[in-house]
Amino acid sequence: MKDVDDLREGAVAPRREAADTLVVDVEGYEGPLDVLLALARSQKVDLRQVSIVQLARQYLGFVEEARALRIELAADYLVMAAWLAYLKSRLLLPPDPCDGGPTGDELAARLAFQLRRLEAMRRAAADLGDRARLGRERFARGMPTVPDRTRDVIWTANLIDLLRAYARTRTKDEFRPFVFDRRHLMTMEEALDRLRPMLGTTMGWSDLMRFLPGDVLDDPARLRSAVAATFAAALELARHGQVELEQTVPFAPIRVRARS
Amino acid sequence: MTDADTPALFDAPDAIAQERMVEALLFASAAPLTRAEIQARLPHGCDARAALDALAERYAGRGVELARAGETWAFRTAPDLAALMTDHRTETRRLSQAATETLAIIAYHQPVTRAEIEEIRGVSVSRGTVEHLMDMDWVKLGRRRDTPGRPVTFVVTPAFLDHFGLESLRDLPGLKELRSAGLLEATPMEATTPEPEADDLFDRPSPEG
Amino acid sequence: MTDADTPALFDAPDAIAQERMVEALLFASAAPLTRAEIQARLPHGCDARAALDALAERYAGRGVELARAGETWAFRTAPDLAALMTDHRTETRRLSQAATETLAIIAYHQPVTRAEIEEIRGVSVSRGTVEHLMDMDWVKLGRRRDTPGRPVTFVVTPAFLDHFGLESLRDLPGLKELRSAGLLEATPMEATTPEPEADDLFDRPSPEG
Repeated sequence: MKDVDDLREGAVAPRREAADTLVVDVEGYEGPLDVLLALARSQKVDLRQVSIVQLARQYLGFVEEARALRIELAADYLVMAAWLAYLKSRLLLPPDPCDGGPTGDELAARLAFQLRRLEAMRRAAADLGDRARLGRERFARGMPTVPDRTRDVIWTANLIDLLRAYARTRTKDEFRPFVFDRRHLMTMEEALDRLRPMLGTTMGWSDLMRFLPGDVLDDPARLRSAVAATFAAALELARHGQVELEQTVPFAPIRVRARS
Repeated sequence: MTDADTPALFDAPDAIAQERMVEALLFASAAPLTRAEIQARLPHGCDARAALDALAERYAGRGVELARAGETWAFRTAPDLAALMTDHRTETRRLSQAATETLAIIAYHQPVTRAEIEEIRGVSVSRGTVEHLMDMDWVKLGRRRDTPGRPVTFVVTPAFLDHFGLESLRDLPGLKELRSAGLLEATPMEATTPEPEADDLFDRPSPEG
Repeated sequence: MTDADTPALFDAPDAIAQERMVEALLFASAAPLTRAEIQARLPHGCDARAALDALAERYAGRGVELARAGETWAFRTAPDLAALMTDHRTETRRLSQAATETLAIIAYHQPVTRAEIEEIRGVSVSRGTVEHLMDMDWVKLGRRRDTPGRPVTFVVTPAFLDHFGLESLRDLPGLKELRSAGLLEATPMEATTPEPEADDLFDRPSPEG
């Protein structure tokens, strides 16, 4: 640790003198810890050897004087005063074996640490300020060149894009929207309408295929639809108990007869 | 040093120190400086002219040069590095659907005329599309067709093969292969990507850049 | 097909040329550039790191020096020429004692929370102080602390290093002494307290050295 005298400089110096003479000027201090640090310096010892008991006494004297001068002290100054009074008594009295908390020595060490740490940061701040600073001792380029902005566009496509594109162009003609084509279609309703009257006139078993309309046989698409519709119609009639269906083996002709 | 006989109050800095000073002054200055201005800023006994000469020599051929313009001096970056001073950004964009289709048709049918491309695509090909493909060096002019009007034909370039990783155009899969690869199922694609306008040349940049 | 066996389309420029390029780029810029930014501006195949190292060596001791701040690089006038540069000084508003202390605490203790700054200074940090430091681009937010409330932390920036002429946080004045004295800890050092990891943003040991 450097000599306390060169810890602060310039504007800070009058405050140190103020502390030495215990002239109370709360305005100049940044809180109770700052006051304590100033008081600790007045002990003119290395902060590691500072007497916390003496420090507490000094601080309490500082607060007393402020009160005598009717200076409004912020609450944290008073809190610190109360805490230091407590710490002083802990340090002076023999330790209470029943008390599990930190000892007075530990609390004092903690306070001494805080003071040293604050002082170290003050010195670090001063050291930083003393460095060759940009714009004060070191300088940047006076005539920076503003870069021109250019933009390059790289176009990409991959092979799959290309193939898809080609596939798309080549299939455009084949593609047409799906339209339900009713020309070739026989609905189940049509088949039912056809089956019902015919069954009424027929007795006994007959091949279901005999009931197909005659004009479908030479049109495969229409035939397929008519077969499906007639079969579905027969199933529907069977479900309603109007006909019976039979098929002897798989793929054998399906036969139908009306139920009486 | 400068004046050996006349004892100066302070010795002038040596030549290297003077050069350093001029270097720093010129670097940090917001405007070019005249020799007189430099001289005025140097400590007593310095020789701005000698320092400037030494500095110019030191920077000759470097990325930064000491340039004289009339009576003023300034550092400037070497003229041959001008291209480096531009903030160059590259952006990758996907080729538009129209351009890709046109490219594909040229690749599959080359040499192909514009009219043939339009016949296959079923839409007119905007002038910009083929030109863009030629700009990219993926398409070039082939021989004129020996038909009335002698229309120009288009063929793909080696750069095209390179980009698409093809040894030759024979490597392009035929329609049958495209179909078996599922690439001829036009419907899902039609559903997801609407056909762009003919003059909508390029797709917006793809999100991955 | 084209350049399967030829190694590269263009050879990278030689080391001298690369150094010139980096020199020009940095010289032209008032703001520091990161190595990555420089690398991105160089032609393909260049090695920004090697060029920076060569350049730093070339400029060592000159009136203008290549200064490193964290991962950024910039040319700056040599600090010993400060007296010469008085005309350049920009009158910057003096930082208040509170701001300077706060800055020092952030630099030496980073990442540090507002509560920790207050604990060290013994007073509450007025809202404007940290914001002012952030406005100056000397302080920025670090990661949130993994403690209840997940408080934000503050760290210093490369601009801080640049301003104070520090290559990295390791160069903070007196850092080693403060650390060995235990004054960078949250509590008085105990015999068993392990040395904390240097938790700084800028000088993570890079694998390349």
